Amino acid sequence: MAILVIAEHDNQQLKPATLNTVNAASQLNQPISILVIGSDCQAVAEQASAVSGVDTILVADNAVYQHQLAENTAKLIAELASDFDYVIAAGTTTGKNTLPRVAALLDVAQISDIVAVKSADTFVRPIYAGNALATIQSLDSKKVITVRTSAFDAAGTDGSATITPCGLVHANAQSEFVSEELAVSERPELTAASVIISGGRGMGNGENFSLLEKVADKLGAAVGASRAAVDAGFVPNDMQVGQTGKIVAPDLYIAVGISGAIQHQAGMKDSKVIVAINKDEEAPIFQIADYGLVADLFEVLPELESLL
Amino acid sequence: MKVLVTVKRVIDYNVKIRVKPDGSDVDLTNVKMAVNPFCEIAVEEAVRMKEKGIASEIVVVSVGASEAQEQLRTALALGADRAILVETTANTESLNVAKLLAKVVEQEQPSLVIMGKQAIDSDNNQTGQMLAALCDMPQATFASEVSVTDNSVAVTREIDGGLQTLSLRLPAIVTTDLRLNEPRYASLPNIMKAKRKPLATVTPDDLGVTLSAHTQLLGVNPPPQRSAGVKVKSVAELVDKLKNEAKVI
Amino acid sequence: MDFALNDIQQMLKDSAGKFIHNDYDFETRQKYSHSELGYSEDNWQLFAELGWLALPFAEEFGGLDGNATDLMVLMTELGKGLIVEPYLSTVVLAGNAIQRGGTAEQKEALIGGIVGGELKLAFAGLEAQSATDISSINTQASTAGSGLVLNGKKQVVLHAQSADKLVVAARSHNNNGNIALYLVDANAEGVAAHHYPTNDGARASDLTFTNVAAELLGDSDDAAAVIQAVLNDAIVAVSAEAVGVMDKMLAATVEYTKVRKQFDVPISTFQILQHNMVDMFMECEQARSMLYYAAITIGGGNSEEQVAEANKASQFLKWKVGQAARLVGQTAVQLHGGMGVTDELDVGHMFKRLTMINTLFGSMDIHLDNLVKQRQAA
Amino acid sequence: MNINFSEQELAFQQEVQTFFREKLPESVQAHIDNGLSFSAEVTVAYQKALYNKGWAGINWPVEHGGTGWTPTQKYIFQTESAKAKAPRQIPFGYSMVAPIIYTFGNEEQKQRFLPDILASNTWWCQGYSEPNAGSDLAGLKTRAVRDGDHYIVNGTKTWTTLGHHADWIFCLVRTSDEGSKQKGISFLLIDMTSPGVSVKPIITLDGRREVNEVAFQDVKVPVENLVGEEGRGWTYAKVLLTHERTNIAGVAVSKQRLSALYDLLNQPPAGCPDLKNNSVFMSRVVQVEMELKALEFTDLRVLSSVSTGTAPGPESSILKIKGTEIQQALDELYVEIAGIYALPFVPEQYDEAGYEPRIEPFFAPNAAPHYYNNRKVTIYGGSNEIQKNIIAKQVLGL
Repeated sequence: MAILVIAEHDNQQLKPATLNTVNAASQLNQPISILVIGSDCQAVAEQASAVSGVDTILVADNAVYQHQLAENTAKLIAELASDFDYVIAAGTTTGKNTLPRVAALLDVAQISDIVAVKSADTFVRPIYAGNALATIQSLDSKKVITVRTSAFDAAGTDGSATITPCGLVHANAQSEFVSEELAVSERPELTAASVIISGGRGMGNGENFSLLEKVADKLGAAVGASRAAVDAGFVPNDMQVGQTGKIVAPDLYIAVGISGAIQHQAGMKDSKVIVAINKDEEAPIFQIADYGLVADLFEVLPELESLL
Repeated sequence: MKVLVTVKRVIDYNVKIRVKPDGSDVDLTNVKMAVNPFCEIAVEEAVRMKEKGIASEIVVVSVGASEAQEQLRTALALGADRAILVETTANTESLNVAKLLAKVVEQEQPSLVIMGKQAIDSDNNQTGQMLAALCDMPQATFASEVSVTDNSVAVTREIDGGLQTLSLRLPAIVTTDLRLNEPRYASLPNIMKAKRKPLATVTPDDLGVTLSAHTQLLGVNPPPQRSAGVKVKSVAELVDKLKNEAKVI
Repeated sequence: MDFALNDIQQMLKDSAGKFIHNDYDFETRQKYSHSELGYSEDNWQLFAELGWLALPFAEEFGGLDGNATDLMVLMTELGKGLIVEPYLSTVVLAGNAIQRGGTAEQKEALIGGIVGGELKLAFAGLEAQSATDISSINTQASTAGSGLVLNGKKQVVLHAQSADKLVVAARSHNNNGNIALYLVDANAEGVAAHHYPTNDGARASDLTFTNVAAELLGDSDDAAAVIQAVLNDAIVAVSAEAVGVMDKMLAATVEYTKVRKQFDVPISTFQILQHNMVDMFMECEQARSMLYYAAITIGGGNSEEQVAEANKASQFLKWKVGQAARLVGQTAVQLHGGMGVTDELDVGHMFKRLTMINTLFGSMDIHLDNLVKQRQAA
Repeated sequence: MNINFSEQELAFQQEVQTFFREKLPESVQAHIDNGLSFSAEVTVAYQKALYNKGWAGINWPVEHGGTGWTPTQKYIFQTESAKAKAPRQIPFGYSMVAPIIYTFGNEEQKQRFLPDILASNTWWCQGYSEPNAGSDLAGLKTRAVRDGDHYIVNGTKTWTTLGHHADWIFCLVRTSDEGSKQKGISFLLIDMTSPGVSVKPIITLDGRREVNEVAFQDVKVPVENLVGEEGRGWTYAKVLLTHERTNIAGVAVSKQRLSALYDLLNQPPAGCPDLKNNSVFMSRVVQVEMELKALEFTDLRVLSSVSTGTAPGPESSILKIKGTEIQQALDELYVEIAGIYALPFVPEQYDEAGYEPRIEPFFAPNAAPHYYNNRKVTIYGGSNEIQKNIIAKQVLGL
């Protein structure tokens, strides 16, 4: 029995999501290999070989895989899967895009977004936006799984796996990469950050989000937003935390001017520590906040920045 | 160009679900059901294509129990032309739904399939991708913008770091994300016309598909409840507690 | 025996409900209410596009042949948003009077405009000395040259400010004491208006007519039956609106008491408050049942016996909704504590709308008194 | 939305009306007009007439002699029986113990008990409440100790309606003390003639003997009389509560009493106050009329969902509370319309046919006793306060 973990990377950097995924995979107590599919991605392979508890690193380095499009990467993974019993990827947009296609090619089910491993074939995953947790048993011989990375700690980086190239090349004549606009900022990505400070409708407008950014810089935090703030056009949509945005579970989540509707809570209620700053004492967010400060955010933020 | 869209019957977006006391499943008795919000966005996108003269016919498909006809009627009232119900209640996990849809796609030969990225009950986010594999079609998931040219479709997708644009050769499959469009309300005249639009019902046997279970639901339980913490009086007290009590900064 | 909504009613309920949920939250409603017009013209055009303005009118004039039950379904959902658009005055009152009493030409000329969203109307009935019903109005129609003119004063005419045309109840120009209905151009010469907001967020006006050019609505100058039929429909409409508001108040109160903690526990754990909320629930259900009874009966045939039953049903309904709304409204405010009496929270505004609905088309005490007198005369 | 009966339902209505016209003697109908309760003989005669027509087990499964009627047919039967001022079947046999026997009992028990219940040969009463176990029934203390092929039963049951007429009593007894209060309760059938069973009357405010206290002193009860398993009595009793869906609100009976009240108002008997021209009184009457009309449609909404096989909506939970409130409101109106003639306490005038000297108007002296007795309807079968607790929890999720 062996496990193939699909690396999450951008051809230069192995993303932290892979470390959480390996940790989840390690709970199955089987030998683990990491597959790196990309173009000019040797650096990623080296970083992958340092991940603790991993035996081998497979590298499929070819121009056709540069943008990791699902059509050909899924064929590659499905082909390699014959030597493995588990194919596991992080529940990132890349994992969610590709893994179901692999499962279909292997004619097996996929178990999405697991938050716990119960046994070799039984897992726990959130349903109804996390308002219920389902225990699912796989009846297939091969298990295709995506992992909700916020539910697992990161694996260590003191390993030394052997790197072996994989020469399989699958062309992709069906879809073609056109362009990409990545929001380049040194601040950590929402799904990877250990501290997040989010703004809601209470921020009043987009410019006021700079008050959050100043505090975020002091804490090395990512900046998020509620759907209300995104819908009001304060900030771009990829900053949205919630049922229909990003699911996060940082060590510290500071909700500023966010009422905390169920849909928002669904995205951040698993954070280790939650702080709520709101002038409305009745805001639902206070129900789940470990520390609540009923005050005007425009007074609190500057003071908070100065104290950090 | 024929466009095929899928809709799923799920609980209403605003319903707070309760887990059954015996932990067997979520309690759906007397719960208001509706079209999955992401599926509504798929129907809306198809209807806009028809209004722009790009789509000539919109076929809406649902896989589920006979009650799903209600959701198909809603899709017809939003502007779909023809509805197909694949009636089954057993084994409706994503892979099996994809297999059934693959047969419908084979019969209908649409140039474009538009589906919701996930259903808000199972939250699987799988069926579109699986259908693409079974039909060997290119896919673009989490679409926030779709523009069709003669034999290809350009799709902007929401990915973790930002936006990515792909060009897919038709026929292709697109799954919708929340900001693709704002679904319209069904007008009363269209609601009345929907009653007269064709709604065919087929079964897995008619499609020559036999379904087997690939997973089994062992139980469902509510998530751990958070209890409300303490109120702090000042920013200073907050910082102190975060540093020394919670040790998170 | 079937109380389930048919497919069309179910989808109408879903789309109206979705509109209120997505585009008509309380903050948005307040913005419309405090705007210069007092409502949103964009919404009015959307209502036209969605066929809601066409609902009760005959297909022949661009309508959708909807009956009282269909109107009930739509108004219950719109009630949940406390809408301020002039649907009641334009469609349910004035438009309905034209449909029931107008000549074919008048219907041809006016209903198309209403359905298309171009024409807004108001119904001017009550007067200072005839404030609970229009039986003792003084506004007088008279002939002037080849046409007719109106003279008189009308009180609290709903949404007159945004009306293009008025349907006015007046003493017949044939001086036979009949009460007839007349069409008047709202901006005609001789129409003086004092516009003001109402305390539940809508708009109304006091109007004075001095030799205002008017046209008889329909062929007969005896509009009593038409007015009674319009009144019955209006009572179903505002009662449906009230039931929608009550449902929302109950849900809001239950949610609030689960969140609001005092003495370290949610106040929803106190039995007295639980029973108060059960009483609210029972009143909502009994009001809904009476609404079904009235909508079915009023939407029924128009044999003499059916019309008599319809008139009784509208009195039963207006009483029951008044009584239920008083309990639900007062209890909701009480259980919200201080917040219930504030302007910023929506619950208080729902309470105000319910209180004002009781004053419209005869309060619960007026209908109760009429019913008592009818039985005493039997 | 429509509230009309189908062709077959109308035909069935005719059949029911014909049955009551032919089978119900004139004297029986006068009882309701005068607020009188039916004697045991009159009730049993009526139940036997229903049995002979095959209409005794309205809610029973067909294989045990049930009518197999649709929910709408049941509704029609209950409405027509009220209009015909017929007696009500004693519920303890037909709709309380029988459903538990045919659902949880063994074959022997079904054969032994069901035919006699259906034919109204045996009279049953209910042994649930105890002096110290009322709303919190699960705290009951009557004990049944297993002794070979018998149970030895000791304890006291109270509020046992018509226990003095009963041949059998079905009891909730405690067979164990482990686990929760509910877990140790069993469902036991006891022959009233068994040695050690004693029945003591409890006279109620109307001066009549309707309820009793039944004491068990070392009563030997054969093990065959245990229904289902030991320790599951509570769940059996709870299932019963959801069994009886229609006719809880008593709308038909209340409508009949209201129309009789209007008759009294329109032709007030000599001696009764002329309340028709008293607007304060009339406004109370009209309010009851309107509240009853609303309840009638709540009842129809429940019928509509039950007859399409869907679970009834939350509105079904208010039938008992609103129904009993309206019954009591009607009682108040009758007392007031009786005027001064509410004072004489002459029960014999109602017990012996043709009793002289008779106080007129005949209904008046019985108005207050009926009003006193009927205070029970918001107390028994789960008080209205308990009903509100249930609604708060199950409907409002509090």
